Amino acid sequence: MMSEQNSWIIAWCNSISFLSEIPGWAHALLALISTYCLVIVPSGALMVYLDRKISADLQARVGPNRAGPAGILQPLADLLKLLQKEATKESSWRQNVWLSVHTMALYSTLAVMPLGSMALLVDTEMSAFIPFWSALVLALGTMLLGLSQDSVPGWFGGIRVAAQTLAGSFPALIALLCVGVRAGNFRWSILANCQDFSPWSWTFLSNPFQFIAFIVFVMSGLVLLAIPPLDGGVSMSDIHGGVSSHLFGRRLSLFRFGRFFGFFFWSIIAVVLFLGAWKLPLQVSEGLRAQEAFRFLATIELIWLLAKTFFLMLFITWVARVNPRSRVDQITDFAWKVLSPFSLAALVGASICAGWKAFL
Amino acid sequence: MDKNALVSRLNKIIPGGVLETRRFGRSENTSIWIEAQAVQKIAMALKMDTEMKLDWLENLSVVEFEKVFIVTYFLRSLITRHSLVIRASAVPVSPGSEFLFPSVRNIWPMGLPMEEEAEEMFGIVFSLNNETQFQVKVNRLPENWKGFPLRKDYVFPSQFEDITHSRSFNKSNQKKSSL
Amino acid sequence: MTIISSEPVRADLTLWEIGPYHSSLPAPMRLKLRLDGEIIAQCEVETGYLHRGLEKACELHPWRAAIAYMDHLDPEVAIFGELVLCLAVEEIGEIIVPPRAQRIRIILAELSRISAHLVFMVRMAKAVGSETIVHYLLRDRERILDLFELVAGARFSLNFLRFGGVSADITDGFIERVLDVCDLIRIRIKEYNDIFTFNYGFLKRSSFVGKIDPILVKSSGMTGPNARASGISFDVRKDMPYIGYDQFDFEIPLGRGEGGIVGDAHDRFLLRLREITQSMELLKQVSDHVPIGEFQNEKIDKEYIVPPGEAYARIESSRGLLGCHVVSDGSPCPSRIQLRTPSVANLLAIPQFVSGIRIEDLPVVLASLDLGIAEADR
Amino acid sequence: MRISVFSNIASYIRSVFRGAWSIAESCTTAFPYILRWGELRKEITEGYPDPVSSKTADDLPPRSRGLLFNDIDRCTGCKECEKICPAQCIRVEEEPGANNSKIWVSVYDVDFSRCIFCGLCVEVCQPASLVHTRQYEGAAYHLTDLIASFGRGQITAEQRASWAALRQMSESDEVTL
Repeated sequence: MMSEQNSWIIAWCNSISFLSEIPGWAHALLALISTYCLVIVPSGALMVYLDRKISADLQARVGPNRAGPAGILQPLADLLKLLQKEATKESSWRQNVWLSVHTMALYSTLAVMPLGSMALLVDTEMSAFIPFWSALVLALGTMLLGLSQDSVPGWFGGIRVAAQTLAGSFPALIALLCVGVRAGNFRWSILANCQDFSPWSWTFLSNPFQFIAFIVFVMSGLVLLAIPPLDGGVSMSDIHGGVSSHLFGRRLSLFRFGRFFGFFFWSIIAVVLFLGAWKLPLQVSEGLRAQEAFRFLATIELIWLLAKTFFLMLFITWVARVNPRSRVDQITDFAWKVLSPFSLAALVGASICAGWKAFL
Repeated sequence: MDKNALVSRLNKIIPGGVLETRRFGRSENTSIWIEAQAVQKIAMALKMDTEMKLDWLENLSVVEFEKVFIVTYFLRSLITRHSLVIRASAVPVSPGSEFLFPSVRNIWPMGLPMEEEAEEMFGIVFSLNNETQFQVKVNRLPENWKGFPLRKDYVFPSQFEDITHSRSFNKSNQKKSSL
Repeated sequence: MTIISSEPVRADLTLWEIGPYHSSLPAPMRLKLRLDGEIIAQCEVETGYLHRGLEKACELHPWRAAIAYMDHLDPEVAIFGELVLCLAVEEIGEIIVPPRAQRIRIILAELSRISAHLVFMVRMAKAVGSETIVHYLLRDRERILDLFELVAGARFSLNFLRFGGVSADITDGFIERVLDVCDLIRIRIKEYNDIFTFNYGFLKRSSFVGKIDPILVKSSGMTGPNARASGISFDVRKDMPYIGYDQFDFEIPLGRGEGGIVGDAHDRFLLRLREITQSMELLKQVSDHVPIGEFQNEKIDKEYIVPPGEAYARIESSRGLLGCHVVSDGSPCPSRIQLRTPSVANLLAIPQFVSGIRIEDLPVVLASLDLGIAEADR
Repeated sequence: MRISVFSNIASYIRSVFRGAWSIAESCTTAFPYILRWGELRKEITEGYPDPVSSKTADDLPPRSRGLLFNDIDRCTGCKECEKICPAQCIRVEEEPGANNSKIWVSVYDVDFSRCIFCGLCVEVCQPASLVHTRQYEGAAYHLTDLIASFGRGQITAEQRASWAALRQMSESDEVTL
């Protein structure tokens, strides 16, 4: 399964002499670890910094400016601060269960994350559905965390997160079907290959129904994972943070990282499905592939993909900073009564379009 | 607005309730001094009065003046825009002790917080049915605070070490339910 | 003050105690909620956590120091506390305040009202989780605080009014700066409206939420913007004019129920927004009529002793009717200063109208009441 | 409170678009702040303390009330400030000085941890020795650091005796004159 697709790590390994002889499972493990350490964590740090700096600009303030030049080391300072905090109370077994579920959800998604044509570890017919499983497990972990606390805010937070996740997953799945109808498959490579570098060839502009599907997919992802601006489940002020109200230090940083990771992978998937994936202009990727410059190809594909992802994330952050937070019942109402009908309409329309093209 | 007519009307309903009529301070307002035991009846009469319709207890002020406690009710009508000041005085049985005073919280519900504050600060127990029950609710002061701070003969404690700073919600609630 | 609604307690309800310090509370207070699911079935309010013994402290200090204490009655809007004490003392001593001082007082009071309403909008924005508008509002309130600093030397605790006038004359160009600030805020209000007031999310959060009935307003004695949003037209500035409010032409806005129904949280928000506009209108009128002359009654010097007597003064603070009953026995210190503060009535009304709303709306409802616990507890 | 969107398709579509439009309007209103477009959007919070903000002590308004300073040479030790202070943060101790016109202010402490900067003490100060400076940075690590002492210090018993003698001498001089 991963013989061909993990070629990018083999390409890197071969340049280092003592790594060239290691077996295939070690290659896969190395690929996961390096993805985590070199892509996810730096993206998290960069995104935290950009989020803080741009919302500071938006809100007519200075933003972080003490740690390093222009506050560039602020994410590191945040992390160090959180890590050195003392535990306020003993962790219960319930919290440990949550911790294991949360960690599982975090790392299981890594393998299916599409990070470029060279970096597809798992590329099956059903690849595009696997992140849903991870998102649901992440939400389940969050709910368990809320219920594990012996306090009313925790219970309410857990129940609200569960309600939001249920409400958000239906339109998200339907919106995913719309893309599948266009591409004819749910394999990452095929989903990406039906688009090109030019924005006019991207899925979300191919017809109006795909555009609706894109909007619905992004927003239902926000509902599903409780990401601002639709984060009523975890951040309402009446339960002051809800599930995270009793977390501290390392656990809080893990929880926050889990939330960032959900946001991040959902944005990557949205970019891959709707916003032209990692497609480079002017046959660059074919040319590099012909010259067997796999390392260079993997790098620029990743950078182009991440650039689009960050743009999408910052756009959502901008909307979240300006607009008020909705109540949870309003969010679930929105998901069931607005996103779901629109996603169904988009599916019908996208199917008709696909059928029309087949007849032509 | 004819204050004399009002006083005569009040005298008709509650004979001997009104003691005298005076200017309030240097203002235009009239203040009516009434008998302390007749406060509830006069309050009801003023609220029901067809001409005045004093439906709003704007303020309840307690002043200690030469060891006499003067309770002043600033009344106002939202319908007729009339205003009136009625006052009654009371003297504690022994200095430093609580004493009873008729409450008007069933006539003007907005008087409840003001009466509770006066209870705590002056040791005047506002009661609805004149029952002897010297239980002052503690809300502002610490639970084991001694004395009534706004009285003139109040002496500040020399040391604050034994005074608790925490209050349990349930405890104050129990006191409430006992009343 | 402990307020308990009269309905019997059901055993199957979730008990949740909030406070005294909680992110959804505007100030230290304690709520004991009985929840039916996420709906509040019963609510108890307990306050008293900010009691500082202000009335006693005033009795222990000279008359002039009492003004400094009245600054801290409600630290956000210090001028109203000073003003009500000065009015009461001036009534006792029959002090004539020069017209210039009257106008300066009106200017400061209306500026305070604007700044208090801006802070109210900040609280509202925080309650619904809108972060950006908070910074814009606080930035513009800073302009008003700059004006206070220019005229009084402090930003919050002004200690500027004196019996019989004000402590210092306004500086040159102050009135022009006031008008500049008014123009600036008038431009900004359009921005606030675009970002926040007419935002659909905010409308959904605040309209139809926490409706206060006019009957409840009357029975609890609520005054100020909260009462006016429910349709009770009562404003001390109109009904019992003081410091020359009757010489100016301004309107008292009433709740119209544009977002939802009359008397809901959004109505209270809109009403305060309109009051800001009215205050700026008033400031514009006052600034044309600041006469030249003395700013302090010359008879009132540092050795002034308030004669024996008593008086009761009322003003319209940003939260409602603020009353002050002052008794003097001719000694250097006040004999009694009793305060009637508007937030007490608002607190009294809370348990009677929050039952039936969702707990997610509780922060919005509490913020829309503009509770000043500092002045309620004193 | 609930969005009753299914009651009418048209109103449903209208409310969805109204919501989307208002949110888009909110976002576009705030967007120029990112790029600092226009005069009204240039103003941002000032950095403090590093870099020291554009407002220095000299930029403060003329009446601003900073930390107190007492010029002890002009102070007469009349204790008016101590009497009026609402926070009771001023402590004055004085003794008769070397001659009758001069009073030795041995202790003049201002406890800035209690001071509320109301300015009443400066107002009552007859010789105008007590003034508000423009200094506003008063943070300290210990409470005791916040007590500013302006007094001349306690005098010894010998000094007290010698000054009493001096006073008597000047008194007798006056009598003789």
